[in-house]
Amino acid sequence: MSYEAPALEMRVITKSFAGNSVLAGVSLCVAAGEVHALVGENGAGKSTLMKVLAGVHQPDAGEILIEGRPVRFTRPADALAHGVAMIYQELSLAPHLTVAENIFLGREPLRFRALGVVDRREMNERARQLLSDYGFRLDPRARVGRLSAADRQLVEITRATVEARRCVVMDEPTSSLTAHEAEELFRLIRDLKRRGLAVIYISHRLEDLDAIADRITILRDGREVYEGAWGEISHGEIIRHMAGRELKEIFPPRAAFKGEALLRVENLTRAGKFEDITFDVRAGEVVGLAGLAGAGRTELVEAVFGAQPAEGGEVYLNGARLGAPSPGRAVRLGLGLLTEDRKRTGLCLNQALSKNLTLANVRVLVKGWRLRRGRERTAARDYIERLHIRPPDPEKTVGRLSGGNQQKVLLGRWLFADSRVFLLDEPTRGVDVAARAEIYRAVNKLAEGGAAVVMVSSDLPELLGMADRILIMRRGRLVAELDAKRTTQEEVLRHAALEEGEGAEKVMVDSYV
Amino acid sequence: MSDWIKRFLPFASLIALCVVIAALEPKFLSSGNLAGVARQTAVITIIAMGMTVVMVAGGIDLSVGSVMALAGVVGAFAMTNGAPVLEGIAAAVAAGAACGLANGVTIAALRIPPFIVTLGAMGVYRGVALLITDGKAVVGLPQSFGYLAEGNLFGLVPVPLLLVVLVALATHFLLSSTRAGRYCYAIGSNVEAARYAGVRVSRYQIMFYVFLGALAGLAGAIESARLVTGQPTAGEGYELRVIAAVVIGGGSLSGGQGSVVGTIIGSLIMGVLSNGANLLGISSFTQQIVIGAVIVLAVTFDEFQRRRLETAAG
Amino acid sequence: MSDWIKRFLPFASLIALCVVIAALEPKFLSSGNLAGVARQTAVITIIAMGMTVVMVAGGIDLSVGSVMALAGVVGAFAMTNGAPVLEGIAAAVAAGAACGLANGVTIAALRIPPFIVTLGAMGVYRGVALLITDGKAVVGLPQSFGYLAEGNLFGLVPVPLLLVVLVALATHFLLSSTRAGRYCYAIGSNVEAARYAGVRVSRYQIMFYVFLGALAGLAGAIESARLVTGQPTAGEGYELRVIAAVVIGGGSLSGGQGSVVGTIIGSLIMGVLSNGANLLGISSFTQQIVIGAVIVLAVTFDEFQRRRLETAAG
Amino acid sequence: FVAAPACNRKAGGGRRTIAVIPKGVSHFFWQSVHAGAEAAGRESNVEIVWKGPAQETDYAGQTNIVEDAISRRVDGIVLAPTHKDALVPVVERAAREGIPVTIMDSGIGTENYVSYVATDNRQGGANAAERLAQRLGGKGRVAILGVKAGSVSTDQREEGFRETIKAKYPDIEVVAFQYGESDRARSLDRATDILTAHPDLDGFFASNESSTVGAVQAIKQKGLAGKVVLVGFDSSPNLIEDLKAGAIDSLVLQNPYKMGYEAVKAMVAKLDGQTPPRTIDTGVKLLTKENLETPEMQQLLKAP
Ligand SMILES: Nc1ncnc2c1ncn2[C@@H]1O[C@H](COP(=O)(O)OP(=O)(O)OP(=O)(O)O)[C@@H](O)[C@H]1O
Ligand SMILES: Nc1ncnc2c1ncn2[C@@H]1O[C@H](COP(=O)(O)OP(=O)(O)OP(=O)(O)O)[C@@H](O)[C@H]1O
Ligand SMILES: [Mg+2]
Ligand SMILES: [Mg+2]
Repeated sequence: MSYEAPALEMRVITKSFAGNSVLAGVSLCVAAGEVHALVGENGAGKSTLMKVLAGVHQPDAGEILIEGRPVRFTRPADALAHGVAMIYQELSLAPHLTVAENIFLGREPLRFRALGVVDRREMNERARQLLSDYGFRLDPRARVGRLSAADRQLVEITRATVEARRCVVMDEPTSSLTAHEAEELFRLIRDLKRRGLAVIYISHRLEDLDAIADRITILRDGREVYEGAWGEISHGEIIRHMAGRELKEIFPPRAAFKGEALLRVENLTRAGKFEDITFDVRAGEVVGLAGLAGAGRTELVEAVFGAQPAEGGEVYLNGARLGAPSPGRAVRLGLGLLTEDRKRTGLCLNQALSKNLTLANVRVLVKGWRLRRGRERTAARDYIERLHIRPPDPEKTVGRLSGGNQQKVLLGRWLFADSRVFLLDEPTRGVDVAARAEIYRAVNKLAEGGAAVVMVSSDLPELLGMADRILIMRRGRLVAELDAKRTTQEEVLRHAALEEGEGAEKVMVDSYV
Repeated sequence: MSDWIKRFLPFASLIALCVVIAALEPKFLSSGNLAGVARQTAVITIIAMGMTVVMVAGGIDLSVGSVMALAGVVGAFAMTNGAPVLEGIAAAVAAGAACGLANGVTIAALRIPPFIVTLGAMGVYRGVALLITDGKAVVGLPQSFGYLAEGNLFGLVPVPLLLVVLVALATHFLLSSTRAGRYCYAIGSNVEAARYAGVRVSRYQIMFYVFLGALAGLAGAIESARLVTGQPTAGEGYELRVIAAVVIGGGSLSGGQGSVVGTIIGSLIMGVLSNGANLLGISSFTQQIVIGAVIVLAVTFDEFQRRRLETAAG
Repeated sequence: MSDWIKRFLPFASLIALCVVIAALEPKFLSSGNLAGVARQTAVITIIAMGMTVVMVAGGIDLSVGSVMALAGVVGAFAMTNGAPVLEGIAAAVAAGAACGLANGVTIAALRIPPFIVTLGAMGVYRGVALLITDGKAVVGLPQSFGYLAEGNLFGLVPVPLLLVVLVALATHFLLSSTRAGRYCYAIGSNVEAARYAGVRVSRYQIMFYVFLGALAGLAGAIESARLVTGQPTAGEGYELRVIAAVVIGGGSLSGGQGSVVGTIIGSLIMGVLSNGANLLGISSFTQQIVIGAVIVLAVTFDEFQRRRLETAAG
Repeated sequence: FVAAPACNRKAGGGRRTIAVIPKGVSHFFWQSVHAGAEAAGRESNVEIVWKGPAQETDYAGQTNIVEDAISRRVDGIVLAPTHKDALVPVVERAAREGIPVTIMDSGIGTENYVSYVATDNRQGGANAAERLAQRLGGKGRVAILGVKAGSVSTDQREEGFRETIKAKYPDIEVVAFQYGESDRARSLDRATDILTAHPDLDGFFASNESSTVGAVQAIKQKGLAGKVVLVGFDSSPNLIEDLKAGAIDSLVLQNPYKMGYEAVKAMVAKLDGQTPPRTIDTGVKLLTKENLETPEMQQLLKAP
């Protein structure tokens, strides 16, 4: 076989921000038609490396070669011009534009070239065609700002794949997706492969990578520590390379204990979103909430928390009715909601880590009128250590943390708040395996301490490993309740996806078996 | 049907306002008065068209009043030095565009907030206008120049109204149908997203400021034509009125929102209110109270209508 | 060391400015002149402290100039009706706080942009001030009232300077060391995130507008004392100067950013510039150009220093 | 040789400096005052520092300018106070610091000044009322286009006008009053609206230059030139044209050049140790088409 230059090569890239080294000489080589997995702990530098490739950041040293020829990307437009497109981890869409406008942003089909008139009909038509080809159920004319996180991720995927001619980088593209939609994505990736594109895929879900990856590069602390074919290395070894240590068990055992019903939801209804939802959660219990994207789980927990209105039904906390619900009231009564969308409803991105971490419970830091900043820092250090937040700097602006570390800060906020009832919506989105184990331990500790936990997750192994009971929602209704210890992923998925008069065969489950 | 209501909706409070005023003072509806309102609001509306574009893209320009004065003076000088009227107008537009270019380039190059750059520019352009005229109005302009402000096309349509319509159509076309318009909303909505998508953000930002500057220049020519003098002190405080027109019309200080129709309505609400109050002979003290209160009410009214419609339709 | 530089940095351009002016005109440094600068900037600085809080929380208030006038007039009326000076001042502060409360409640209840609400309020309060005084200044205030503006503590420290320092310390404490301060930055940075974290957003927003209103009231009392008259037309155009002070000091129109120290520097840069230009006898036309240009330069300078420091040290 | 004046208060040993602080800088009126002041300065070999606030009602800004003049230690201050009471403290401070102050144009509520050089504004308003009443034959409907709330000298003109009408001409009705905000375009808008609301208007009084410009422009645009009798205040080349063309009936003229000249002269006299007169009235004249060509009026108009 004659030597052929790889589609894309990055050579000894180094990059530092404000004197902190993030990438210390990383090389990466991807062939055409190959899916290259890029893995590493949170903050290892994966996103930064890819942003260098996409022209967002300029490397301090090192070079990029496309088909053997060195190139310089000083802005994203340059990378796009070379056919390199990227799905960003922190979704980067224009909320005021429509789905179609976002998909074609920068490459609008034109009608009168000289005037630069956008051919709207053509654009919508092509967007509709693409979305249906990809199996994404989205209206091209819908405003992106009103879409759920999952749907926005689909838009982002569509945009990048259309734009890519040589290489597409996917930075955790499935973090908001359920298995069903992820499967559509994998099909799409296989198709891109066939068309000879290089795909770089970043994920913390090793099961996903099993389905598509050809090669793997592992980063640790801004260095590459392993490179090889995907099949040559076991999950355990990957985790060891990532974390630099062995991981004993992902789902630690929890002392069985069940007390009073702390949270009781009765007939909660909001037309078109969820209907007639009744369940309760007892002290010491972890209840999982499963469903496909759009099943209404997020709407339900937000309504319980009072962040969204409910049209009927009641929520009882500790037996007392939670009238006129609002987040302020809920928090004071001991309810906490870890939101699904950390950018929109979670973090104050331009504020310091410590301020974000303590926001839901500033009260305990105050003595007299004065806020004890020492206490705040101590608390922040405590959670930074417990959750392995990197870099361990309480004053760091949260928006500058890596995605997974941002998620940990958000979780830390609710661990720090003295809540008794926790509603955790996708608590481990984008979190690496090792840190996930920490989070599970933390959740177990909460339950053992007498808290009630509702865990919404699209990651079924996580639900099965953590929950006592699993409630399943389908199209806004509670359709089943399963004992987590005695059920399987297939059974959960069957309940979640079953259409009236349809068999379970239609459900895509192969990514988990 | 519901689509029809949606199109009609932004007008609701403006129409309500007109009905109330007309009921109290029938002269409000006389064609002479309506033409007068068109003339009185033309300058603000034209600048507000450009401001809509800049604000949709997430920017702001406090220097428009000064640009208007400087451009008006430059155009007037051109005419007193013998240039024909059309060239004088062109000179004003060009001077405005040059100011806009300076603003845009400074904002894009220094990467400091447009608020600061244009705050500084406001002083600089005003100072230059005063300096080159020695603070005096430029007189001796050709009488035919007055046609730009006071003329009627076919003896019927006031020329400034025609200009407003043309500028509005152009701006609407720019914002809603062209690629630059898409980028404008994208930049104001999420500048990072626009950059990631390969949009040359700085280039477009500069273009938008130039567009606004040119329109401020045109407005300067009209304002000069109204009084047939170039005034270095014209347009003081206009920046607030222009920005108010955009915001009343649904624009936002944080970008990504705003429309030509909305801005026109915003400008007309303010113009009609002031005209109505004058016609009704409301004392100038009470007038300020009434206008202030009605602006808040009008926006609230529209906003509530919009919300109701949205929850109703989905 | 690097920490020390960081603390010192925001002053850099202000100090550079003072050095240049002092070199050109040594009288600038005379204690009389510096006290004069303190007096001249006191009113703007005090309102700007409140505006910092409101803008950090993502709001804006265009009505401050009108609130100041109305409060000054109310305080003056109280005194002409026999209230002692301290009660007169208290009346002004209370009137200001009441205006702030009205603004805050309207903004929180109607959920329309603060820009619109306070634009309307600007007209309403100004109109009320003019109406209750019939447009005339309120005279006949006790001479001792002048002490608030013209007095010196221990014959040395101008009273307004003392007030500025007290207000600044209180605001700094509020923003950096209280629960409300934490919430203020959180609300301005991401209002939804703050709400989801259990912050009672409306309540705090209202509180911030009341705080600003009260300070505008205090400023109104000082302005009245300076002139020993209650002026219904006081403070016109102050909103822009106050907002400019906040933005020059690092605040942002989109919230989440800003600090007391920054705002003070912003206000002083503008005050020193204008005083320096007066001392140097720069003509009022040239002065506008110089001040405009130097504002942009000063902010650019500070910004570039900051960026250099960030990439160098971290 | 020209002998240097016997003044050695200044370290530089140079000429005296007099700060002349007008209410505004952009009206023709103030430019004439400036010309008069400069002429007196040249005659007496003193340096004139001309510096005014941005707006005619910006008393806070004007206070700052006076304070800065004190800080600069000028030899004397000539001030046209934007407000009768507002400028009192700073004028008294100047007096305390040994800097004499001459007041011009508008009065001030303190005795601590050298001379008061001004037009009798109330009288000016009264003259305008007399003229308008005479032209209307003692009956009709008139409107006033004022300048700005809180502007003292123009308030006095408007009051003088109203008082005279009320006291002497019961058959004349003032049907509208609006402020032009000291802005020509705004004045034009307001005047247009007044003419729309009152199509049967007989007379118009505008109380300064910007108001007069707005009023005459509105009248011309409505085709009412000569039908609505307009009495204005102050002059500018364009207004003279309109007077000649008959769109303006008459203009109340002050003598701004003389005002600037006399104020500086009085200050120089004071600095030379003399005692200038306590008040100097610079007088008002009514300019009409008939007396336009008289030498007296031409003198007034040519001045700057
Ligand atoms: N703009 C920036 N300024 C300062 N530091 C940054 C910036 N961007 C990234 N970093 C730092 O670089 C490091 C690597 O971040 P990066 O986002 O590349 O991690 P990652 O491997 O993608 O992690 P995750 O799995 O959590 O997404 C982090 O410590 C982060 O704080
Ligand atoms: N594929 C879809 N088909 C129809 N409607 C959808 C679809 N996906 C989302 N939606 C709409 O979007 C709303 C919100 O979806 P969202 O994804 O937030 O719900 P969810 O159950 O919390 O899902 P997840 O948490 O898995 O993302 C749904 O109530 C539904 O109306
Ligand atoms: Mg990442
Ligand atoms: Mg969800």
